[in-house]
Amino acid sequence: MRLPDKIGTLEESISRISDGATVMIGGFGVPGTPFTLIRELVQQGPRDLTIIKNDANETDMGVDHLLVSGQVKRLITTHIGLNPRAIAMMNAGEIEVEFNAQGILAERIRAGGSGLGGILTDIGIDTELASGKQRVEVDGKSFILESALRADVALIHADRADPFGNLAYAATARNFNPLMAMAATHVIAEAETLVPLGDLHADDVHTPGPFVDDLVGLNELSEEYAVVQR
Amino acid sequence: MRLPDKIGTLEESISRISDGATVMIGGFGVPGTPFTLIRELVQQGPRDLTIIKNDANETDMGVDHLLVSGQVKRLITTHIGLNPRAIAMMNAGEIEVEFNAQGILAERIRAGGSGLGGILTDIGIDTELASGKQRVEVDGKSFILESALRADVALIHADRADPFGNLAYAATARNFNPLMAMAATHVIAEAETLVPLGDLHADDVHTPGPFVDDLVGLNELSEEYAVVQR
Amino acid sequence: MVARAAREIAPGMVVNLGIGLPTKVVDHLGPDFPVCLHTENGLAGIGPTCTPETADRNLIDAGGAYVSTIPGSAFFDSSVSFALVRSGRLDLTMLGAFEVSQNGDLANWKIPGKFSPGAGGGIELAQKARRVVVLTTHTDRIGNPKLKETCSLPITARGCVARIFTDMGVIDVTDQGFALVEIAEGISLPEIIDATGAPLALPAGDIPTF
Amino acid sequence: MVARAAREIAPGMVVNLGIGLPTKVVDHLGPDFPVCLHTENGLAGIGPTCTPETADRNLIDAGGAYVSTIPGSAFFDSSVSFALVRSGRLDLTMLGAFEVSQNGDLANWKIPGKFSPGAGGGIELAQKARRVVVLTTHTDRIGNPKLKETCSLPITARGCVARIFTDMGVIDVTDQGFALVEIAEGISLPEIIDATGAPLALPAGDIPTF
Repeated sequence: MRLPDKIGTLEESISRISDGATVMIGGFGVPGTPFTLIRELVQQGPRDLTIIKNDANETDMGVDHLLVSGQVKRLITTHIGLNPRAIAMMNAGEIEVEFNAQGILAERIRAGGSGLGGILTDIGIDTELASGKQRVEVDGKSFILESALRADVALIHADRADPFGNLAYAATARNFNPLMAMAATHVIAEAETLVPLGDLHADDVHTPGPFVDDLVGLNELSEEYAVVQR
Repeated sequence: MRLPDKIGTLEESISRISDGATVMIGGFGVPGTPFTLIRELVQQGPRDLTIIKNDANETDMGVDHLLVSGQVKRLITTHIGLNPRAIAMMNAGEIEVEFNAQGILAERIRAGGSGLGGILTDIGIDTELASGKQRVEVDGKSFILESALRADVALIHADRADPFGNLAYAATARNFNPLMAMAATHVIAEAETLVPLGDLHADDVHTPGPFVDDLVGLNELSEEYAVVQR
Repeated sequence: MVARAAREIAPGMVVNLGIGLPTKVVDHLGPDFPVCLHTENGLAGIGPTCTPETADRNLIDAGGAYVSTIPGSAFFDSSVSFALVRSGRLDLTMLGAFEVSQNGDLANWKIPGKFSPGAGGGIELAQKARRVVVLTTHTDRIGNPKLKETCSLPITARGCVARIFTDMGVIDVTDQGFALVEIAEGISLPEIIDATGAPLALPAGDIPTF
Repeated sequence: MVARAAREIAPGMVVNLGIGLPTKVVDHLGPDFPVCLHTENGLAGIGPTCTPETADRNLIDAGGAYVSTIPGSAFFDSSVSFALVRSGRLDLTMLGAFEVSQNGDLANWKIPGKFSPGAGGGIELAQKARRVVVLTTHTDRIGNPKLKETCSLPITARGCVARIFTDMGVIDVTDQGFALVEIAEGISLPEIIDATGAPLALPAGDIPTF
């Protein structure tokens, strides 16, 4: 026995995303955002996408390219304060935006990735984020039912990966990546470094290979990955 | 700034467990079972305990000592087939046993450790494990509401730990440990090796220090930790 | 039967082999066969079974057998392990059975009054693996059929079983009930029909043997 | 005010300092002070802020500032990060505010029609930290009180605020409403009462200054 190989090409991997697809995209700000996969998604141009991402990146970065190209119909997110274009498009009704409390977005994705039907929480129960959501009583206490989120495709950025798709993330670039890597029908990961099978210690794998479908090695990192100069 | 130190003594740590307490115990079979903490719990002798553990270990090991000493009132578990005493005591009504599907026990503990009110699942919906549990409809599909589990104290076995309580587990000794380490009011971890702050790489920590209250280093490993000869 | 069951594993699959069977089925896969074996206590990429001398005290499978890793193995906690199962990433599981009904219900976790150690991870494997096959003797110790019209024992999961490998044959569970696919060498058609507790559809033409 | 707020941090605490404030509050803690700073994008044990030259492109806090680690820091994913917050492991958070009501309601995430970037992790911090203190100017830019009888803006969480640090004073939220604890040097009692949009209980005896 040996473990299967999942190394593919950028073009072919992204070609699985069709019009109307729901796409999860890892990252919190720059760290962990799969800029190369996003660029290819802009290149191939499928439309009416529902994007699930913590934030909308910043002007001229990542998700912003998808907004410019008009490929986004709906954005499920937690905070878009660093992208004026996203806010303007939301206010103009050019995109639908659904806001979640950040940890609840994480839990909804994790629930989807864990085959759960949903989770119960009291987070945001005093806010408009709770409006319209089903309530469930447990032991006399009222909770909001938050549905599980799954996607057709997840785009993941890893620091290191082996050919089976075991992934390791660096520092705060982990964020939503391991959760999204569990929650999509098809999971595509870009990795800064591809290492041979066995180079990632079995105790130190962050996303186990069985969750990953396609793996793309990055030959070089574009400017978008660099430290942001403010 | 430096990170706080949590190294304590075995006696004092376990003395926090009083009669009637709910205690989570890590481990799946031998790997990950905190045998030293359990021995001290037998030594100190609090009674009417509710024990939450994947299994009941085997004769003369771990949880079995708590059964012999009559300290267990209730056992929340997934499978006790390797401990004839646990089965006999259950059948004789000397302990209450609540069975869970294994992954659902894991999720209920994780839900408790994540501050959720519960989770929705269809696991076991055709079985008696579902009987008496609240049903919740989501988009026309019926789910079982599984409540979150928390404990007064969690007993954790780690391979390595630093003084702040960052923990790393070895191989399949991980199992329920990182979940239980999130889900108790007071978390006590025994570690085979105590390493200086900074020796565990920040990317490779399995349980972050903020979850851990007391840390006990193991000077030597008793026979219980060894490979089981069958 | 084990050798025949091993052919159920296609290249690239993620497979959980249930308690006891892994080593035997695995022996029939070549050293270069691409497959990932999963065990629910937290490992993807199970390697060969160990002797007491080579065993790592921290490295067991869900049945308690000491196993090893291979290049690319990964450890994870129990929640991730079952997330993998429930979210559809487990392509195949091979389970034992007390009874299988003709609509694919599986009973393998409890015999009221006799055997009730708890279900462990069995319910999730049966309910959520993308394909569930059963390996079992065709009849119980006293000769009663294990393949039945309906299960008399408590159910593990309904309608989950796709195929059954027994010492007498390979039987699919179809919308019309049990259908014989192959028959074991040395077993006659009347014998297997007689040992099956529900109607058994026969294939058109010759019945392959194994 | 920041120096005074820093004294709110007790040895051994796990603290989340909200966006912007960390570096300033942290400057008032000694190098040997035992505390764990948490940032919700996945780090416990924040170290000193970096310059563009020393920055690690993968290592930011939730406000996007490039930070560093210290011995014993740990990274984790977003679900674990908020599990820590929601399960009661966050001892203290210091947040900004648009408005605080006399029963401790906090409004700091949305101004309808003007400012609606989403709440990020703010709701969970406000609702679930064991102690929530607010750092804010006492009034808004045009002099209107931020401490009010009731909030007019959308609420982040109800009854969550325990204490408020402003440029004018330290105010506790009690069962009877706002209570002055300390007053800033150079501020008179009439001034702070006038700048507060709800009754302000005064301590018995002298009012400490800071």
